[in-house]
Amino acid sequence: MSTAHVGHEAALGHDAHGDGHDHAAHPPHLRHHFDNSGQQESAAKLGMWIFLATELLMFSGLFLAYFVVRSNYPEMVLEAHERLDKILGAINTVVLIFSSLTMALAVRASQTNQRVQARWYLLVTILCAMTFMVVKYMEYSAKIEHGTLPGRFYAEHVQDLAAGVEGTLDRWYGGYQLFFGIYFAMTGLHGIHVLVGIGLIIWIMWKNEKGAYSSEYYTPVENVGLYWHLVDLIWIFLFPLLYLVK
Amino acid sequence: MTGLFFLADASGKGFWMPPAASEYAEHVDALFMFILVLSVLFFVLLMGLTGYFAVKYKASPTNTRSSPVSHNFKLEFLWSAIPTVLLVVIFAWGFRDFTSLSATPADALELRVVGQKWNWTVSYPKLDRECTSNSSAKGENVVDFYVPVDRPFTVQLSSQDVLHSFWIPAFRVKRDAVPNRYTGYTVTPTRPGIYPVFCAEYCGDSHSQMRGTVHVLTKEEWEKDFLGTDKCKLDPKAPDYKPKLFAKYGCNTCHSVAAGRAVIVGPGLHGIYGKEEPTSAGSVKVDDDYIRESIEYPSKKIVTGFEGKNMPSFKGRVTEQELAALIDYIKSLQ
Amino acid sequence: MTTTTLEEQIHGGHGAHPEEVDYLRAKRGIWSWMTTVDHKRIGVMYMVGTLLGFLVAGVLALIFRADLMTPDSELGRELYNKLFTLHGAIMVFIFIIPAIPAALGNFFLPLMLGTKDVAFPRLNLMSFYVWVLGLIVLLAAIIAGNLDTGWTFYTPYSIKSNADGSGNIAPLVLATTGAFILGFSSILTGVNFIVTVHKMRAPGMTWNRMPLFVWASYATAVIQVLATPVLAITLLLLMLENVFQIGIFNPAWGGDPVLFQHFFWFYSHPAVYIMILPAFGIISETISVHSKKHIFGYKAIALSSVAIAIISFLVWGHHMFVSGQSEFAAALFSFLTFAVAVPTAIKVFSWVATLYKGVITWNASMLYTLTFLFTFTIGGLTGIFLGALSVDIHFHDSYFVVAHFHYVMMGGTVIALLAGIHHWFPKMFGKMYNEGHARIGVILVFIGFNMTFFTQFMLGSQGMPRRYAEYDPVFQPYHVISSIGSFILGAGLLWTLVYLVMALKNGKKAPANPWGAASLEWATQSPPIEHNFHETPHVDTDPYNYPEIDRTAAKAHH
Amino acid sequence: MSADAKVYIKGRAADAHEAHHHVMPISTYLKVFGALMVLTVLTVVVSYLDLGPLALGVAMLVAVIKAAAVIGYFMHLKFDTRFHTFVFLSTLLFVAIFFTLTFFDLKTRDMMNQTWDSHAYARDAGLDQKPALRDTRPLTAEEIEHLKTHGHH
Repeated sequence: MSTAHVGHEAALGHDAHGDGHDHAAHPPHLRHHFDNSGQQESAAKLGMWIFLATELLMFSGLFLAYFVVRSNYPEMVLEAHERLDKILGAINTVVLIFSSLTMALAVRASQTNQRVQARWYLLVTILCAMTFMVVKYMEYSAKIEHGTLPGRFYAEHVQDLAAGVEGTLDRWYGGYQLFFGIYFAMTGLHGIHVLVGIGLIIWIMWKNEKGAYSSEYYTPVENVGLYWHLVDLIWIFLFPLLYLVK
Repeated sequence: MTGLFFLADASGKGFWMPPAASEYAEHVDALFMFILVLSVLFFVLLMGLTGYFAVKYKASPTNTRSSPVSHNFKLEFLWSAIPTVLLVVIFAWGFRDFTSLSATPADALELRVVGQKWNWTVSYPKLDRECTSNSSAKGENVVDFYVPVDRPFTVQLSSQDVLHSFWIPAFRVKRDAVPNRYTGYTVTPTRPGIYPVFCAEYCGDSHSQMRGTVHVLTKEEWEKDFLGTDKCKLDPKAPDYKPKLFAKYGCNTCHSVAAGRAVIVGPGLHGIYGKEEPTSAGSVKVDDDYIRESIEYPSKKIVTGFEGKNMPSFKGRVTEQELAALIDYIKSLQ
Repeated sequence: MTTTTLEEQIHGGHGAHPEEVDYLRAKRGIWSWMTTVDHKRIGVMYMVGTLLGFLVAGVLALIFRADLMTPDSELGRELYNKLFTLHGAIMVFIFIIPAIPAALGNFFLPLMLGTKDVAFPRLNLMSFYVWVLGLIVLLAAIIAGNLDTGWTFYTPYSIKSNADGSGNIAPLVLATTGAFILGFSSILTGVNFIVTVHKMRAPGMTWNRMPLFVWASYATAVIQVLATPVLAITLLLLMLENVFQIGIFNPAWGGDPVLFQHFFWFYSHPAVYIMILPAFGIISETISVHSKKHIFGYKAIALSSVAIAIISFLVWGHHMFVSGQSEFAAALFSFLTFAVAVPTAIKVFSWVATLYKGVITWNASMLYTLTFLFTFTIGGLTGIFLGALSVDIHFHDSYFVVAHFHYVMMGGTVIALLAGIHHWFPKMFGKMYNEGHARIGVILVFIGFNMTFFTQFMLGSQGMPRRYAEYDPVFQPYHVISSIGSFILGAGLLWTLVYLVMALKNGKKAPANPWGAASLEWATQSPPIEHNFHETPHVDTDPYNYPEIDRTAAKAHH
Repeated sequence: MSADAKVYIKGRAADAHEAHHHVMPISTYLKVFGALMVLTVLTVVVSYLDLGPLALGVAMLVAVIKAAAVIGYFMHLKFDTRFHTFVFLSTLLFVAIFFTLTFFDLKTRDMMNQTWDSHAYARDAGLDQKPALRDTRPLTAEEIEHLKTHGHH
């Protein structure tokens, strides 16, 4: 086990836990401390599911914070989320679910030994993920410009044409900084997970190009797939709670 | 068994706890004694067995074979069921006494206690009294307040900045003071005397200096020494009412009033009325409105150079009449 | 490839192999240690690291224990607040959570399961480096200045940024990042252990033939995996509170500090079971081995570990009885707290029953185990006072609580760690320590510990609040006794370090199985070879069948 | 236990390739994707109707169905060893514990006080306008007026 592996994985942060891709005795991917590839694969899969459990629990803290703020200040949350762009949110949801589909097809392709097909599916997944981030960037820049930001950065310009009033809300008078604190925490943390996902998929694509994966050995592709589906899963709950719910 | 009697008697004389000075304290001591006796029984039983087995079955030329017994369902069932039953009893007893803290009889004396980084203020809303803390020789900020014996009083807690906790060990009562919320309890003192009060929730540098003393007075003392006198009372007509009011809310601990506008924590106030002051929201004329707003929302327009001083808001503590008096006082500092 | 049965391997039957090169000498040089993926070396590195943390935090405790001998504070209140915060943070995040699982757990889990290594060896090394990174970031927070919030970081005091954005938030943000990273190391260890226990047991080792230390480590790993992520999000939200003032926990902007306490204790109560469950595992091993008697109630102890792991997630509200939490929720948490006390009681009774009719050798490990029974029982019983609602109102945030959790954490986890170190020292380093020296250590630690912390029960019940730099002179006699006790305890622990390091250099060569134990880690040489076993061991009995057990009467009982 | 069985999984001898690879036809993936798209459109449309308190329930229901689809088919949980489903569901159990006990506290705060209602007390003492609570509710008419005259940028 050369040191390159250690540094390489540490740099990636939490990598896919199927780390069985070095070159011990026959078959090439089997690590020395496992008796056979069946045991190694099921170990890697279980490790990944447990890691997904920790991700779920981490995001559950954010969802609880959202529900607490919502139960303490219901009208404020309902009014504040009018300022979110439903259309951009919907587009992002479609893009992310589509990338989830292409990721699943990529795993299927590498399961059935079709390395070229896997490459294209992975490429489409990465492109969708990047579109997601671009749309997110557009949303965030719109918010920065309107001043609907968390905490003391909140200074929203109000133009209520009906009441013929104009002025700046800040957190002393009727500001919605609490909601946007939660909004940026949730979507920000989710965005970081999307970026890490993009990094992982690029790593998988690179390994796939070097011919590491086949129907004999595709655990890393499957584990990165599981991670990506979890990221999509969290967005499936984030989107209605933040953007839609009246 | 003599050990148990010793334990029971000792706690009476305050070996374990300060002598009980409230009804609630008597209930707590009773449950405490019940758990203590059970714990000592279990502990002596367990340690006796452990010591006895360790000595009796010590490895030796004669003792080289160990028993094959590795489980005994009846024993294991017993030593699970008995503790469970005892624990449920302890829970029920504890819960019953705990609820008495929340039951407020109609004739209860109302006390409003406000915690602030590092002193307590105890006020009697119905009697228009407010006891403020004064610092002792050792630098402790001690608030002396007075309650009649054998009459329930309700403590209504709130905090101006961080978490504090109003703990009276002699009454065995404690509750956190949480900013922007009202928490509290009701307790009935049963023994006249003077008992210490501590802040029990860590609140920063001088957490250990945030003290108080509760004076439990007999019926006559309460009528004569408290209601009769003007303890903790501020007489608006007295000539030095305004400076006393200024001190009552602790303004003097941060703002100087003498000429030269020395800076203690916040800006000096001598001669500022009518002047233009540079603030975080542009330059502002110091008029009645600005003084009122700075008392209620200190962080809105902070005089430049005093950011981060974190003056607490007095919104809701200073009455309208007191606000007017404070404004006149600052106006008079020429 | 014939698999010799456990019996033959233990007693050096014909299958015994000549001494191969052990894991310590298999590779040479610092670089081989820094890039090792051998679970044994990672365990040793963790042990050295965590014990260093213990030493530093212990010295801090002695410093402010000395200051507390007088009612006024010579250190000054601000420095005292910083010292007790560091003592708490280093002890909890750096020492006691990784100590047993990552040091002894990493070393002995694969050995006890009869496998070559943990499921993800490189992830194991990564968890060590994540721990080191977290340590460095926490040290940076200490250097950055006024971290005086206590290890609990209660808001709004831990929100150091003021309304206008000024305020020194660097120490707080660094400390929370450090704890965040250390939590990550804990998650990686947890994931590794769960997968190892599920997927890599030796042939024939069913769940009921696993040693109880493995059961305890499995339950600990489950808690680590399920609780630590919530700590991660709590610390992240606290960071956002300080940097952007989002206001969720800050009452000035509509937040709720009690909500922060819910978030914090949802992790921190299961965390105290992360600390104590591995200690239970060690005690189950040592008490059975050194009394040469099958552990009493194997199934009860194993299942109670898992039961504790689950129920520990239901009880966190008992830290908040006086915090302004709803009284009905307090009642529910108090009831559930008593539910979690029952499995712990079952364990203690089973251990005492194990001593019955045993062949007990009074070596250092057994003496520490008996000390554990003494101190942990006091810790457990005083927990009942704190679980009862009415009594806790008086005891909360007083020295009674300080005494309780030191009796459980130090009297429990640290004494069990010492019992484990003395039990497995020959296997880990291949050297025997001097039993006479060890006995002095046990006596010093026992006297020092009880003197220090038993007086604090009375301090607390008399009305001495926690975290007080200066106190009423009426409490001084208790504090003087407690401080003297802490110096004796410090001396005892230092002495233990000295004679163990001496034994490393010139201790006698340790045999494969000095205590005549029956679990798999003793079936290989001391210290073990890099791949642990010459051939995969085959298990056909549970790990508590000692030759001393009187089989003749056995038929009648089974 | 045959002596020469080299391979053991969880203490039982097993053949070399224990884990069989489950492969779904592409059509299943596309059907699941279609269902997800329909549900997404549905939840967006429903959000425009004014359902009041029901809105949260409906949105959550749709989200759970979508999540089940992703987990079951895309993540293969339906065809995977049952232990992985157990891990996933027990995680949800602990998330539920965290939510329910915290909300139990939030919803029953200050309920035990028999006669003393802290909110009533606060109201007649004129203290109910706590700075924080007042901040986060929408603007009143006179505040808008104040903004117009003093509108500060």
